[in-house]
Amino acid sequence: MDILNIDITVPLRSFALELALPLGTETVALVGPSGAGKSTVLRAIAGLARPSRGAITHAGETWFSSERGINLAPEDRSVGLVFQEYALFPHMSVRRNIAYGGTNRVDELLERLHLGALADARPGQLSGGERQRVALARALARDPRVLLLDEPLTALDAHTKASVRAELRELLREIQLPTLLVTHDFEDAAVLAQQVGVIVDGSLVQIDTPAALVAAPANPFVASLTGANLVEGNARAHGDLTEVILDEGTTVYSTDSGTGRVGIVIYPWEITVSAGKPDDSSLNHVTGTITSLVTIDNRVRVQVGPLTAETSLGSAERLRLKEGGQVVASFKATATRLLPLLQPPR
Amino acid sequence: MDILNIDITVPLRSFALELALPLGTETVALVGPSGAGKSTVLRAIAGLARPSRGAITHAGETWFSSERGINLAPEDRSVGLVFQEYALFPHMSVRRNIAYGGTNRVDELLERLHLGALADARPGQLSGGERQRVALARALARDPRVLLLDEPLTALDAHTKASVRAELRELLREIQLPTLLVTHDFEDAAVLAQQVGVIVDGSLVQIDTPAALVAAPANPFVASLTGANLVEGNARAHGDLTEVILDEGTTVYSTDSGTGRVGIVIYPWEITVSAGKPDDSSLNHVTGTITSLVTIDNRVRVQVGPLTAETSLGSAERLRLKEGGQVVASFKATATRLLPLLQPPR
Amino acid sequence: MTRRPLFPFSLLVATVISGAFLLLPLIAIFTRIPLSTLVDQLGNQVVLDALIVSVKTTLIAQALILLFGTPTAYLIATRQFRGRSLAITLIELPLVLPPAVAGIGLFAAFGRSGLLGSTLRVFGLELPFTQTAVVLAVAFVASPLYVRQAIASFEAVDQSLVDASRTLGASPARTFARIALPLAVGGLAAGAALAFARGLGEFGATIMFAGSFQGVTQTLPLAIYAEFENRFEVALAIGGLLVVISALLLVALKIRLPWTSSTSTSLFLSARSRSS
Amino acid sequence: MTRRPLFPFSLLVATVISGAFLLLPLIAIFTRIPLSTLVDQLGNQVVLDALIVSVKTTLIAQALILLFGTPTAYLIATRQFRGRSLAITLIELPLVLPPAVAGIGLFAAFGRSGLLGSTLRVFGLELPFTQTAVVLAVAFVASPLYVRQAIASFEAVDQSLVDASRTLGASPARTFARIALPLAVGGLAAGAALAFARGLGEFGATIMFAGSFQGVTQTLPLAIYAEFENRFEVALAIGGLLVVISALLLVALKIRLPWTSSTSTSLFLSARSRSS
Amino acid sequence: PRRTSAQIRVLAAASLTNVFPQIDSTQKYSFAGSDALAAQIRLGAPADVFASANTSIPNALYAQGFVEKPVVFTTNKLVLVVPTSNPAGIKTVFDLRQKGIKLLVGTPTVPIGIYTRTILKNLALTSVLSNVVSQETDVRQMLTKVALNEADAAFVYITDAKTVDDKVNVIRLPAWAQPPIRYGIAVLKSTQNRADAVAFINKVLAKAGQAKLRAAGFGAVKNGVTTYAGG
Ligand SMILES: Nc1ncnc2c1ncn2[C@@H]1O[C@H](COP(=O)(O)OP(=O)(O)OP(=O)(O)O)[C@@H](O)[C@H]1O
Ligand SMILES: Nc1ncnc2c1ncn2[C@@H]1O[C@H](COP(=O)(O)OP(=O)(O)OP(=O)(O)O)[C@@H](O)[C@H]1O
Ligand SMILES: [Mg+2]
Ligand SMILES: [Mg+2]
Repeated sequence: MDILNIDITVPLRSFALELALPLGTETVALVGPSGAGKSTVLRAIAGLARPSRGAITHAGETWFSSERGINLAPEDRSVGLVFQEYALFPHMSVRRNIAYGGTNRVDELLERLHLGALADARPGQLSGGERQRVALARALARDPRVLLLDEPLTALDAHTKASVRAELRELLREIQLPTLLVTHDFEDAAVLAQQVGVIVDGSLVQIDTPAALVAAPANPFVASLTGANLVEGNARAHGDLTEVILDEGTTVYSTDSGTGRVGIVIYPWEITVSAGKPDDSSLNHVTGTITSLVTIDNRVRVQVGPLTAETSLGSAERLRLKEGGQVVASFKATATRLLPLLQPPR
Repeated sequence: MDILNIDITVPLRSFALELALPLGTETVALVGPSGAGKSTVLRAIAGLARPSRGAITHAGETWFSSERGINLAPEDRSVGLVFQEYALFPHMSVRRNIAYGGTNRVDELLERLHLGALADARPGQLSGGERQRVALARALARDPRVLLLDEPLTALDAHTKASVRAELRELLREIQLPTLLVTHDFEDAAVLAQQVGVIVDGSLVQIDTPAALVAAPANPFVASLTGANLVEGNARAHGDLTEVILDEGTTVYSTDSGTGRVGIVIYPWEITVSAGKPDDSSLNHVTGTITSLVTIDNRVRVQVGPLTAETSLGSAERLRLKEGGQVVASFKATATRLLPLLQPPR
Repeated sequence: MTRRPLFPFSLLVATVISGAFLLLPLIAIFTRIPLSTLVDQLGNQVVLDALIVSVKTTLIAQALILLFGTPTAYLIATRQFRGRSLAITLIELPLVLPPAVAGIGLFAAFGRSGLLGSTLRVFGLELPFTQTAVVLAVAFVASPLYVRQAIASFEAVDQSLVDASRTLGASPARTFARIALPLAVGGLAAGAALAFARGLGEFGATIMFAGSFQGVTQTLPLAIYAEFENRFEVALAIGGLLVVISALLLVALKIRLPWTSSTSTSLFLSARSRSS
Repeated sequence: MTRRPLFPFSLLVATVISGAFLLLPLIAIFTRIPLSTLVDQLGNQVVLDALIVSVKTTLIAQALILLFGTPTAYLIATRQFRGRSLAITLIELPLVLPPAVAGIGLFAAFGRSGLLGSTLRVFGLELPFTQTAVVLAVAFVASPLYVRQAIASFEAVDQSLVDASRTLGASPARTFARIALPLAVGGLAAGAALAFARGLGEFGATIMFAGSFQGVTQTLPLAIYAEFENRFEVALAIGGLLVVISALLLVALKIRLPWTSSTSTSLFLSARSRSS
Repeated sequence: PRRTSAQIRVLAAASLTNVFPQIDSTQKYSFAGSDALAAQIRLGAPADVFASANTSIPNALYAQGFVEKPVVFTTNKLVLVVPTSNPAGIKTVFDLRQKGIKLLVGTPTVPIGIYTRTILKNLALTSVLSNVVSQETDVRQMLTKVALNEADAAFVYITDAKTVDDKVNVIRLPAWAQPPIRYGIAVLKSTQNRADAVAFINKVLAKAGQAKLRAAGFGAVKNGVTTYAGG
């Protein structure tokens, strides 16, 4: 059941943000390039930016309606907004920051977010992760009916990010509120949200589960966000398959249909690297020298021509991969997704 | 052969930075928690922070020496420093920004870093990746003999980061300069640097190749940085092995030796998840319910009790893993590294 | 190698020259005042009267400047409107008026036959030659200095903190009182110090609009003028007293509230960006 | 619901009151001046002479203020030293001096029997009653306003840009000229506008230290005083002229350099990041 | 029967600063330049009595209907003052003819300036005006500058000169050359306390008042009135 209904147009500097999004008690992540309008969505819902058209309703109550001339002030909408840089009040202690939103649940929230020991500290004395928790506690102290999180993890160190993310995931699951979460990072979106909406230049280009986005990226931005290789070429029908001549010369086949200029999307983990043409069902083979070889965790990323392949540390050692060596990168026609190139990829 | 020799003490607010580091024509990454003193190292080399003790010499030339009372001004040391937020001059065009460092190679650098089309733009009009390239070009225009990069990738969007990182890797390889690169992110360090130095509270706690850091993290911070599970327990000898009773009750075994309070480091990809006790060589088994299940790329991260395990999407589907289900997480005694707990882990 | 220190050296030279130029006259005045004369002034009835008038009117003027100038500055700082830059210029304009002309302007506006004269008379108010007139004269010449600085300080308050306050359920009034005001307080105090200094030294507009009635409108600067007729040293001594009092008050105003030191840099920085 | 608009309403009320208070006297002056008298003044030799003296001395004073005040402000803004806050207070102190006392201070420092009198005489310099004296008097009363604002503007320049300049091989002097100065220019211009306005209206210290001699030391404010007795309207008209000229100059100063608007965001961002 | 009198506001020329309170200490005085006081009166300042250092200002105000008919209540004399150190070695007014003297005079627009020019004309010394370094509007400013030894000489009223006679030497000027310097006093048309204002003026005109003025260096009015008629 949808609790929050958003259907708005917000004019921005060089384009307009247009968004229609119904939201139940789930977490929807908004991802997209810088300047796409993600923060603007949150600001419009919170009442900090005024749409030129449309309506925002929450459980039957109208927060904004251009037709009926309604525009509730931010303090009259029950939203908890966590700002990207947290926007903690520097002149107040942690406790007073939280109490600013509402005094009823301060102690409960201090405890729940493990802030008890820090209650009297000033924000300037806190680490990034602690600040993030204070910002969250403050937003929750208001007893909001909608939670809006603007890049809550961006300001964190890489080594604290994972644990804060896990805590946040727990919390979001517990509080059961309609939640919109803006992030630059697909991994964050995948961990925290049930649905991921992709906003590019003010438009929602795709919204789906994280897995579905990976399985079928609707546009080049989504593809590169999810970590895919993106190369370009010219497509034409070839029996049941589509034949694509890559710009660099190689011909590959895809089970997707398409003609003319297309983008080809292949995920690194769907590319096998071998010394010669392998004896498997892969239809596509790109031969080239290894230009780079990087170990990350227990995996090795191998750059072969325009493609990045990913292989396990074990097989990389077995194949004695090394930079400058000649290898074949193979991938199936089913793993070769085609995208129309409406706009030049960024 | 070492070109840049650093051996300095810089007093900071709550501790002193102490560093001795010889550097050849290679890239060394400095990683560490926020406030550890990483930027201070770069600032000291560039002449922007004054060490209280020690010396910095470059190919026989002394840049700083507390003994000999030498302290060259920043403009007299030949370093190219790329600032975290790039510090581009907002009132100058891209071309004039680059020419500020030196006018000889401006056109060559514009071309080499694909900035030709942007030569007349102001920094305010550039995307993060473009700014990063301008900052790099400006630093190189000075014909520096040492390159210092302070978190060059942090300000970038997740979806542009990978490609910018790859470009930077190419560039660093080409220019063959002693390079120090500060980052929060172990993956960036692994991709860009031959050696990774870990600085905690002003001290270099470990310096080694990325793979060696993963294989033998010297302290809890390094372990969590490289993505390991870190749990605590009490160890005592048990024949050839060490027996560790985890705080949560389970007993595990390690081939490392140790007694008393220890940290136990296990990488997610070294933990296998199965429905019952597996029939393999794993000595350690932790039974628990799945509290979280997240798909990232083609891998699934499974949280079982205190441990995060990583498994392939295929096997997760095969095992029909779902949240709340009972599973056994198994890992070998050789994959169970022990760390002394000198300081409480952060 | 010899050329390098030229720049810091010339900075230092310029600073020494500026400092000497600004301080020498102050120091020189004190060399002319016998210390005993200075101390004696505290027992001089004219001086005591003038001191009381000065302190009273300057404090009231300061209160009015804060009371009306602060909301004015907040409005101008937080609203975008056409002619905003013109509005700021108009606020600066009173500074340019020679003091006597300012006094005439006050007369022409608030005097008996001034623009508002008949309106004020309806309320039984006659302002010229009253202590109220001193207050108005001081407020008129001093408030531009405060308002201008206050605008800059409010502009410097991080907008996201204001937004955060609103989304946390605080009304604009509460946001102003609990967020904008405490965060701008350092800059406001600096502006108030400038205005206070200017107000305490105010002479020309006061003598014109308020006259120089001992015990009523004769402030310290007016008493100095009156004493020139009498005893030259006494006049100078009162001047010295004024400088000492002001210096003490300015230093006292500089003692910032505890948290402002940590935020002062950021206030400054963000101030620039918006103003430029 | 009826209580909500109270706050914006009271802001508006306060602003209207402040605005009216500051502008009414200005407007009232103009209502007293027959337009023809105002225009006629441009043909009055006394006024023309005074205008030339005013413009000349104010411009020279302004040039000196910029020349010495800018490095002074840069030094104070970029160096941390003990007593820094005291130094800023000392710079503000001349504002508090009643004009006649300021004039006496200038005599006591730079007059022929002043502290530096004999030194200056060695160089054949006798300052009182010369155009140089006007320049010094104007500089003395106006420079605190500029220097104070300039300190704030230089403090606001992102330190990392200054550091970047140095690591790119630029000397401190080049860094100042190419980076700090262009980036602070908006704030410097605002400070210069304040100082300029104050200097143009300066009366008390000038008439004391420089006297009033038509064509040499008689500035517009001094001409206004000379005309009070005879022709009140003429005096007012000169005042009106002064206001119009200053308003035009202030508005002209507000026209900012082209890039400053585009840099605002990036400055803002880097500013924030430093503060957090 | 005497009614209780209200305090009145007296706007008086700065040179009267010391003497008026001696004549009547119960009133409220504001002392400033006569021209500034005139400006205040023209602008409708709420006051009762105006005492000017000349007669032309009160006469002009009378003609414009701001004050009642003024009467002369005292006179003054011009003197030359030089610093006690007297660096230019001025002994008599004729020494002003030396080149390079720093001489201060009032501007031709204020009474002191007019009187100074008259006396110089009478003495056939108008050439000394080439030594003028500043034309001042305020007698006290001139005195201050001479007292500070920053100017070599200035023409001022004898009454002002007396107040700083420890800092300046007073050089008297020939009586025959003195222009008539008469002080006018009048009741403001707008006064609410005409009776008290008239009473104050009468006090100034009365014997005791005149004695105080003479003690301060002012001159007696020949054939002067002793009661104020106004009108
Ligand atoms: N008040 C405004 N009026 C007009 N345009 C604006 C306004 N505020 C921001 N913009 C523009 O709207 C666009 C969207 O801004 P927004 O902050 O929503 O982007 P975002 O997706 O959150 O970006 P980021 O990831 O960098 O935070 C940007 O191009 C910005 O320049
Ligand atoms: N000028 C200074 N004097 C004394 N202490 C300083 C100074 N500048 C920074 N510090 C302190 O030194 C420590 C190290 O700062 P530094 O900027 O080198 O850290 P960092 O490792 O680069 O952190 P981050 O990852 O957040 O950039 C911090 O605790 C900081 O507070
Ligand atoms: Mg955003
Ligand atoms: Mg750093």
